[in-house]
Amino acid sequence: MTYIAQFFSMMLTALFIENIIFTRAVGTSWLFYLVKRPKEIIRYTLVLAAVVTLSGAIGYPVRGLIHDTQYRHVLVPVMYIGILALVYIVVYFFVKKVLPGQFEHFGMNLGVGVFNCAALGSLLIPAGARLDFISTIGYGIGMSFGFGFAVVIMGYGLTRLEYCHVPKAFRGVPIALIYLGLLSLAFYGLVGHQLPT
Amino acid sequence: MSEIKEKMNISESLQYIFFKNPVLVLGLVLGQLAAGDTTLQNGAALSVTYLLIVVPVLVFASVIGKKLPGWLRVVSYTVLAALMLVPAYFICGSFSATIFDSLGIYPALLAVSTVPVVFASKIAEKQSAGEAALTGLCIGIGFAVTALILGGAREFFGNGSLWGIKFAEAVYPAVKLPFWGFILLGFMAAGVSAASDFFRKGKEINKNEEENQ
Amino acid sequence: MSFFVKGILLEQKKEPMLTRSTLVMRQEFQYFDCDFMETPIDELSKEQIIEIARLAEIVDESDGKMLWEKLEKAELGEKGTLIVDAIDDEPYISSQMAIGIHHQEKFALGIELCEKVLAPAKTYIAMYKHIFDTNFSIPRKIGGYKVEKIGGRYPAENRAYRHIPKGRNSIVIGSCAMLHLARAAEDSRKMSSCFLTVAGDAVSNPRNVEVPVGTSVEEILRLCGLTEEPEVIVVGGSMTGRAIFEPENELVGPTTRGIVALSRSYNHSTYNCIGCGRCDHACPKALSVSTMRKLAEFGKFDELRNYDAAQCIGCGACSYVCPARIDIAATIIKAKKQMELAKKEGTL
Amino acid sequence: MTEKLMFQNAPHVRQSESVRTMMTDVVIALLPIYLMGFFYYGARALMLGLCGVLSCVGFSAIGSLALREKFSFDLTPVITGLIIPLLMPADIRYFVIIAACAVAIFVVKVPFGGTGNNLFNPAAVGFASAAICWPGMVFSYPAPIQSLEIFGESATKIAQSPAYSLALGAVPEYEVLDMVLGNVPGPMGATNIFVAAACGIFLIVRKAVNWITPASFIIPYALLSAFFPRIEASSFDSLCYELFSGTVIFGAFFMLSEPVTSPKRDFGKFLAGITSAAAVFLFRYFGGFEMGFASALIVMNVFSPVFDRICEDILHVYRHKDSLLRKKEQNPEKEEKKEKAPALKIFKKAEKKAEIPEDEEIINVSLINTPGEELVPEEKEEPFEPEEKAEESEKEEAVQ
Repeated sequence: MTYIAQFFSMMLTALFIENIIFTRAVGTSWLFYLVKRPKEIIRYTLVLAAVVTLSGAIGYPVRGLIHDTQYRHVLVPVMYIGILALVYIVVYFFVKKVLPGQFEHFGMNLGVGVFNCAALGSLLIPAGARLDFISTIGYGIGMSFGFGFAVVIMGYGLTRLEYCHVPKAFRGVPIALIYLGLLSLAFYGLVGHQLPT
Repeated sequence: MSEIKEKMNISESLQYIFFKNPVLVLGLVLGQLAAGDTTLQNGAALSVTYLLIVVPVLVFASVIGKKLPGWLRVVSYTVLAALMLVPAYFICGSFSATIFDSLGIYPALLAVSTVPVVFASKIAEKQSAGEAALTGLCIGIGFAVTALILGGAREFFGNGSLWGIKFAEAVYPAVKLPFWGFILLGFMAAGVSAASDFFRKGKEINKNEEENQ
Repeated sequence: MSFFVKGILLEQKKEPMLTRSTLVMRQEFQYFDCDFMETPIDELSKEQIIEIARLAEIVDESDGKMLWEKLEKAELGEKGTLIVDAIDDEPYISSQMAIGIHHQEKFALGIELCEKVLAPAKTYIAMYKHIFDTNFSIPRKIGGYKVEKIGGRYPAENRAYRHIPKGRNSIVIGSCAMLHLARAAEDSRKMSSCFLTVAGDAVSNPRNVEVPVGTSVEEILRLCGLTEEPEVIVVGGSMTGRAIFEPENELVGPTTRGIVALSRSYNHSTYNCIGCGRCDHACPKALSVSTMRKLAEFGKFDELRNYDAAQCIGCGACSYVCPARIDIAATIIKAKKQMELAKKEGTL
Repeated sequence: MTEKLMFQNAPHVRQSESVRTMMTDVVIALLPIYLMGFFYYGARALMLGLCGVLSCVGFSAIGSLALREKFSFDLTPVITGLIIPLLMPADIRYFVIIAACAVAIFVVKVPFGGTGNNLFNPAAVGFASAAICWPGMVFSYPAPIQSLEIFGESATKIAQSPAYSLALGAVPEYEVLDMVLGNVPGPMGATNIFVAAACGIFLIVRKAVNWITPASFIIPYALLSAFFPRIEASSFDSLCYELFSGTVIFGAFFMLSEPVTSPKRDFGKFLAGITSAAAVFLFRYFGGFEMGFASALIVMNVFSPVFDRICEDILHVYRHKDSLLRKKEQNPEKEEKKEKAPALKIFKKAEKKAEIPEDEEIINVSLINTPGEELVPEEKEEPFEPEEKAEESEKEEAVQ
């Protein structure tokens, strides 16, 4: 029983309080890519969640071995990218064979959908915090849905931005960055201290 | 953007330093800069890692990338980028022993940022190896310029020191936090877009003069 | 009134014009001749009355249509209602009400003739109730016809006629048309004049005026006298009229309700919209006005269609209420015209 | 007669009240709170207010110069400049106020386009950024009833504010009457609840603030704090402590009801009030800092267009009710499929946006130039050719 409670508490913290975008600024370029394609948000968040749980589960035992060596700063990311590559190939052929309808929606974007900072961030941060198995998975899933939540909020904001007289120099990327900065300022108030990256 | 190219007759890839700066104008590698780039050392380490990742991946893409089937292409770029992390790790290690604690996971995220995948598949595959290397170099320099300016500013205002040497007393300690990274990046991006508009208008004016004469 | 729809309360400033008698401009009257000239008025048949209206070319000032066409086409059922439109809900303007108050016998005669043609089950005169600054009360009956006081906020006109029972058809005829019909029937006079109010703080003695159709605005203003140089001259109602530049070649027609000469135009605001939401409150059609203005300003026409811009009646209540003095109604109406243009060209 | 005629848009009579009169009402409502600050903390409170106002107005002047637009003097920077010092302790240093005002103007107002376009409440962002930067200074309060010297360091006993002890779960040791009257260590203006509420009601009477926002925020917040007390006290005590500590009452009347960032419709304001009450309660319950109110407010500003959208959909049904009813009579079963009120999702608008051809002469606010697309003009099919096409291109290469 405590596992499920631990799982959900980790998931909720990762979803709202320690949101991957607002408090750690991980995966923002992928966020900007998705904000302009509102139809694909749910699909890519689910892909993200699936990939993170799969590679988190595979990576957990391997991580246990190497997270005390002297070169852990390099080995852990390389190991996780390797696992991500394996998982990508599995997911690629799984989607191609089992649900071809979805496949042409993805086209080649599946690669970008899997290999992005949000996915790797959701794997590395629990590894850095040395969480046990259940909370690693919970944290990973929470982070992916937190990413979706952040994209939805940014979507609201940026549709509203179209009706402001933004000065010419600030149009486009700059104003979206400032908006994202103000939002993460608000969520920072929730956390209160700088999170260990 | 293409009209900039002939007007200023610089080669296509040189724009990636300023006019199509990967971070400020195209909005590609933002998270790592906003959160990771809090000191000059971090900025230098990130830009070295980034340079070491982008150039080989683009060269690899232009040489071999075209031949591989679609799905293998993306995987190969990312794995190569991951492998390039190892030399970057040793170079950054030479800066200072505690560099990795303050950097955390952000140099590793550079390998997976959208740049290798997007640039490689859209640009490098259509270019020759030399051109791809030049484009990679320019992207790396563009990133490095932004990272160093941001890191230096934040370190100076954050804890009043530059490259670890203390000058003054910390003016605004919160600049080291991620949200201030976003806001400062936003203002820098606005500066770049204003400057490029100003520069392009200048270019257009003397272009019209040439036509009138 | 439903919870959402509010409209606005305006101080009507109708005072000196309403109580003063109508000033008639010197004009020579044209007459028409028809075969049944000598039959007394109360034996005129239905066709004869329509014939009189046609010969006298009477134009109904409430909607600009010819009176005889309206009478001919209108076939009220057994429970039809005839409504005499004397609602002047815009400030300064009281041309229709003045008819009901100063020319009561001819007005009643006109209504009687119309009743003979249409044989409605019920007739009443609609007048706007919320006039606080007049020192006399609106009569309960005019010439035997009940006066129904239309209450509520501006714009009362479109709300009053929206309550016409859908099932049975009913007809709205302007009060000036009634007067012209009475004159045509009595001394077979053609409709050569129209009633309008000359008002505004730049006019020396503002009053209701009867002027021949086609006189220029400058002549009318000289008739009533100007205390100072007006900055703005408005033709039509004070809420829905339009400002004009050359008063000498601006001609007056039967449907112009009034001329307002203002000494000082309201100061053009430099404030941005602060989003206080008062225009959303004031809109009688319950439209989301503040968002529509932004959409119109940024030219996003298909989203404007989603916000039902077509239902805007251009009453100007939102611009009246806006503290930042932004011309909201003008922007939305302009965008509506562009939308219709785009729809015609098929781009939308 | 004709040379002086000017053009003027349709309604030629206008209401006498203007933005300036509304803003002066808010400024007048803020001044008594400064008098209370003066009463408790001496002349330093007034000097802080003056410094806030001058820096805000100066920065907005610089901002409009930078944007090369005419500087229209409306009172919104003055109001931001008045609110920020009220949230800070009375012995704060001056550069903290100037930094907060700089952030409030340069980061929130100027990049978004001036007074009417800011998407966040400038006072809340200014205070939040200063609080995060110098938590030590901003959250340590001097004891009241002492006149601090205007300039220079004030080495006075730094006391704990009731909000801080609530965050730790301890019952604050001040009794409720003191908290209402304000002689309790806390932010300079936000502790005297009685005066703040009185000024708020003055604003409501003057119609500068809609009565729905404060009411729909305070009542649910009181209920929440009564049912989920953070401290072991009777629910009524917990209600009083929660309500009168921190900047809840002051914020409800002055910061939450700021017209620019709150929803436009009454029902939207009602929804915003309730969700803000829940958000503030959650932020104070779980939050790290004491400033739960300011950061919860920034998050809620994101959702005000959503509440407007909900009201718009309800009104859409109300506007088309007769056509909907008529359709329901003619064909009750087919009706649901065909005539559907625009879906609640805000993204319905965003999707439609994509298809409109970007023609030039309408003001074209280009949103974010997406990574990847900017480099190469978007080919018709996927950004990268799907796998099958890759084989054909290889075949073609093989053929050449």
